[in-house]
Amino acid sequence: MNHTPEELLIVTLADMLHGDRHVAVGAASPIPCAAALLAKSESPRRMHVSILHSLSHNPFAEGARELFDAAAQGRIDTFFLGGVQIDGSANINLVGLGDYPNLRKRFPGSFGSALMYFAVPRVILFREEHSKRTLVERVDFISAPGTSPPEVWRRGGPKALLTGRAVFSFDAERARFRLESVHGGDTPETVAEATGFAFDQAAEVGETPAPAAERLKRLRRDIAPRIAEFYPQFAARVWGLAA
Amino acid sequence: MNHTPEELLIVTLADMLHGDRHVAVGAASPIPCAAALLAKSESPRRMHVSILHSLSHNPFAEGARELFDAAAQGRIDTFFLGGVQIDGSANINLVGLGDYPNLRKRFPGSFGSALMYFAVPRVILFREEHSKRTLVERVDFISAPGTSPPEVWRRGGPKALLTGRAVFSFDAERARFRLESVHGGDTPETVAEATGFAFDQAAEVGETPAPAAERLKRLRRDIAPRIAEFYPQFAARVWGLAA
Amino acid sequence: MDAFERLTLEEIAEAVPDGALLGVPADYSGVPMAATRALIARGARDLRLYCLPYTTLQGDMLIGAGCVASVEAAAVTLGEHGLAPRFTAGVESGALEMRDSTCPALHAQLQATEKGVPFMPQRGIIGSDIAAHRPDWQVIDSPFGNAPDPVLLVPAVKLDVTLFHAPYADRDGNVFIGRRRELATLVHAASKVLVTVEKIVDESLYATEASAACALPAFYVDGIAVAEDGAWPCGLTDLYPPDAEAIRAYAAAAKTQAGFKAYLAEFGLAPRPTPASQTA
Amino acid sequence: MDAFERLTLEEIAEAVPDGALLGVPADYSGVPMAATRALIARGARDLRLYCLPYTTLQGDMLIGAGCVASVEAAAVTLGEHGLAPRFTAGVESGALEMRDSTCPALHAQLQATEKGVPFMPQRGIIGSDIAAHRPDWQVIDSPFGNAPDPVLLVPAVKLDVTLFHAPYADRDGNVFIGRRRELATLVHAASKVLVTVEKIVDESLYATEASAACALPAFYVDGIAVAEDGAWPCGLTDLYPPDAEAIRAYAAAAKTQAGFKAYLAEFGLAPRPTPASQTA
Repeated sequence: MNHTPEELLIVTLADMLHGDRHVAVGAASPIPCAAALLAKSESPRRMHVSILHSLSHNPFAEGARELFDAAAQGRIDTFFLGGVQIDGSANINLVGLGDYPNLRKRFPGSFGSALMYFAVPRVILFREEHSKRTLVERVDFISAPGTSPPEVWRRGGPKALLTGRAVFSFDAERARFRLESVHGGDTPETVAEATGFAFDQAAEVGETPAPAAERLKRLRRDIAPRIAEFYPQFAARVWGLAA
Repeated sequence: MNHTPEELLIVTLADMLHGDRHVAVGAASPIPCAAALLAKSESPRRMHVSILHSLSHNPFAEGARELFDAAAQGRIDTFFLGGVQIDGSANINLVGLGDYPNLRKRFPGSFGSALMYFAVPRVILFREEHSKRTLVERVDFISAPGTSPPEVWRRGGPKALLTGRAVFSFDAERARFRLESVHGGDTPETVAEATGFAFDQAAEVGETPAPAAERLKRLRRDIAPRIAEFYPQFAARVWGLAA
Repeated sequence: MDAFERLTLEEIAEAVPDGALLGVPADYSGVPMAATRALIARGARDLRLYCLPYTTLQGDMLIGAGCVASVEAAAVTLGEHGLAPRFTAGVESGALEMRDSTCPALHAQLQATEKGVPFMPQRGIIGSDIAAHRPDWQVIDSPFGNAPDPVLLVPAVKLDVTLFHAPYADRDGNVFIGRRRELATLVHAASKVLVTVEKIVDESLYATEASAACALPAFYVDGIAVAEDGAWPCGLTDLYPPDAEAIRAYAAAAKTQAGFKAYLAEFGLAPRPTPASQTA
Repeated sequence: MDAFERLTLEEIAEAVPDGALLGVPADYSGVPMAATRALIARGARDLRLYCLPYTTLQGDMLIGAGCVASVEAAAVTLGEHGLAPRFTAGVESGALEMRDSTCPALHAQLQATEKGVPFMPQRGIIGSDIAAHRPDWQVIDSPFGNAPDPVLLVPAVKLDVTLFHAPYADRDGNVFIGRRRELATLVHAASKVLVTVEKIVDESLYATEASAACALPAFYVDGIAVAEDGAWPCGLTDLYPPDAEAIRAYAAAAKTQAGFKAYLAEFGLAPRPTPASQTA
């Protein structure tokens, strides 16, 4: 059964959420959102999915601070972060390009990353564009650091990086990514060529597993219509669902 | 027009509230509650009266912490405090008698006094019983201190002490009370005899002014029925209103 | 699979371990009296009560029944019905450890846990005997501003269990707490959250923005038991007022340990035979 | 005497002084767009925007119109409609001072004022370039616990004015904010609070416990103006969604200062002739 690139990313992310009790998904994140809903539908135990920019699926009742408080309390197991730049030590940059504060290119800003990256046990870095422009040796501005000295309080941090080409794990001790698998069409060599930072490689770098037919069916039947509620344009593009 | 002792206390307290924008009244306080409602009815500008133990007259919508936060923000102009003991430096004791923690007599506890006494610009001490048992030289336990060293943050504190026999003002510089007036039937001498601490005296200690007839009428007509909602037993006793 | 863990009152009582630091709501916040009787029935012991900010009947009964090792609170009282008799006796006899605090500090210590920080600054309190008897609190000079500015720091408190009673939960396990947001503070600071409710309703609290503002989200809650009149004889917001006669009867009976024992016996309960419950 | 101060939009704009540190809500919290246009109309200048935690159209328009000296925020963006063009141009040209922060720090600095304390501790952030560029923040070693534990302290921020839009107020001046409690934080930390509402309703928000949970109490509020569709083209909770087409039109027009000027002209408005509004 054929799958779209987005579907591969969704099931790959969903696999990273197994065992979670509570996954929170931020704004403008259709792929993490679909992954969380898929993982919830497959979870043998209760799993909460908080979709922060939905009125009805955002459980927080005390305003915007409650998300950060809940994360600080350790009540959110997995969160997704991206970056205009991500570097080889998993530092992320959401602020801009150039010599801060004299930026030549300004982006929106760091949002809550500077707490979430410390407080959430498992942060999954997700960036579809895999290029030397996005995956750099050293970010121009650290919105949130990938690692911290041992005396600094830190419950969690980056566990994996998923791009449109590959899956990396992250080793906080070594402060380095390790290539775990490449998506169909890529090889470790093409990935290395497209990556601006040096990384380790797993003993055997296989191909990122394609979604099983049954699972793909369930994704399209059960999850896609719900994504269409939150992300009509995405659902129209990937699944041809009417907005 | 005859007045009850309670009515004298109510109008005397009400006079202390003129100019306030926001008065908060705690639990089990029928006389301060009536005074606040009377002052509001006489105020030429908007005045908020928060009656903390009433569902409908307690404005706080964010739980019990909001009162203390609002006080810390300086949004409550006057608050009432009492004390099992009050001493000559305006220290108050709500905890017990004896050598803490080995108390021979335990009372409920300090509640929020240890913040409110610092944060509210004008705290009025109110204790009907005026005796050497309640007005002591030195409290056995300081629930909240009457004065603080200059480097300690303190927006407000005790401004007056009203008892069943007299009105005192408080001078924070000298950390001493000053007798301002005595209620009908008492003299500065009988008050001094009943007081366990030394105090200053105003140049002329007059009699606490009796309520004017018009004002007493308004109190009985407009305020008493509302007090009967919150404090039926008090209203029945003082005004003969059916509970 | 239910959307939430449905428990019985007995299971609630079992889920509060002996020795737990237990979050206790004030009388305006949904006092879990049915669950409190279940705790006495199971013979809970060595509970450490952390009251936000005070307790009435619940604390006094647990103390009289011998379930309590210590109390941290801004007050323990039966309010208009007078002093809390078993508490008063316990303190005066020296059998009960009382950690005197004050409302804003009790809030702040839980808020620290709510925010995941090791301490919170708090104004006031300096110069009181409350502070003088709290070696676990510290005063620092604020590093901001130029003038000396002593500020009290109170450390984060993490509760083992928070237990309260609420009007209702919905089928997803969201609990109505309305404007009693101090319950949310008790919840955010607790490792385990147990709730009793009058009933379970069909309509989601998130059906409207207005009702969403009344919700405690399900993801905080470990288990819910239905207990009709579960706050009795305390009141429950605008649903039922305190049963003044029943509380007066308690206040009168509990003046002595023998009277308290007789009161418990009416519920088929008996106090634990511990020193704290032996005080006259 | 009305129970509250009724204002017009023009009076609201007058009540925000030039140079004010202005509390700015996020796009989920009731963006006061009608009042923002009134601010531009009155030629407000040197506003310092403190965003909780980010701003969209409101901040970008004020920047483009030359009303803004600085922005403190976790982000400025038009969300799905792309970068905020006047903000981006202002930063890239160096005309606009941007104080980069992060959501929890923006909350914490207001919470400090809410609690009347000089600072708040905050986890995370250490090691980021956000912290590196904030000399007003400090790291101390926590005085609690035995191991070294560096903690960030952020100082209290007191806003001069908080201004937001809400679904309604009642006749007593209580304002419906529902679960948008970050608006309460903005309010608690402000010297002056100005609100625009869709309408004034007769029934008190305190009529039921459920609606009381949605209230911002009147005693915080200095003035209220009625402004129907007052958040447009932003959305207002469940009352109306953002007007995607209108925001897209803004995003396209504001790509250049000339286009922005033409956009303003449609409302009979013009930008102030300041350096920040001159950037292409």
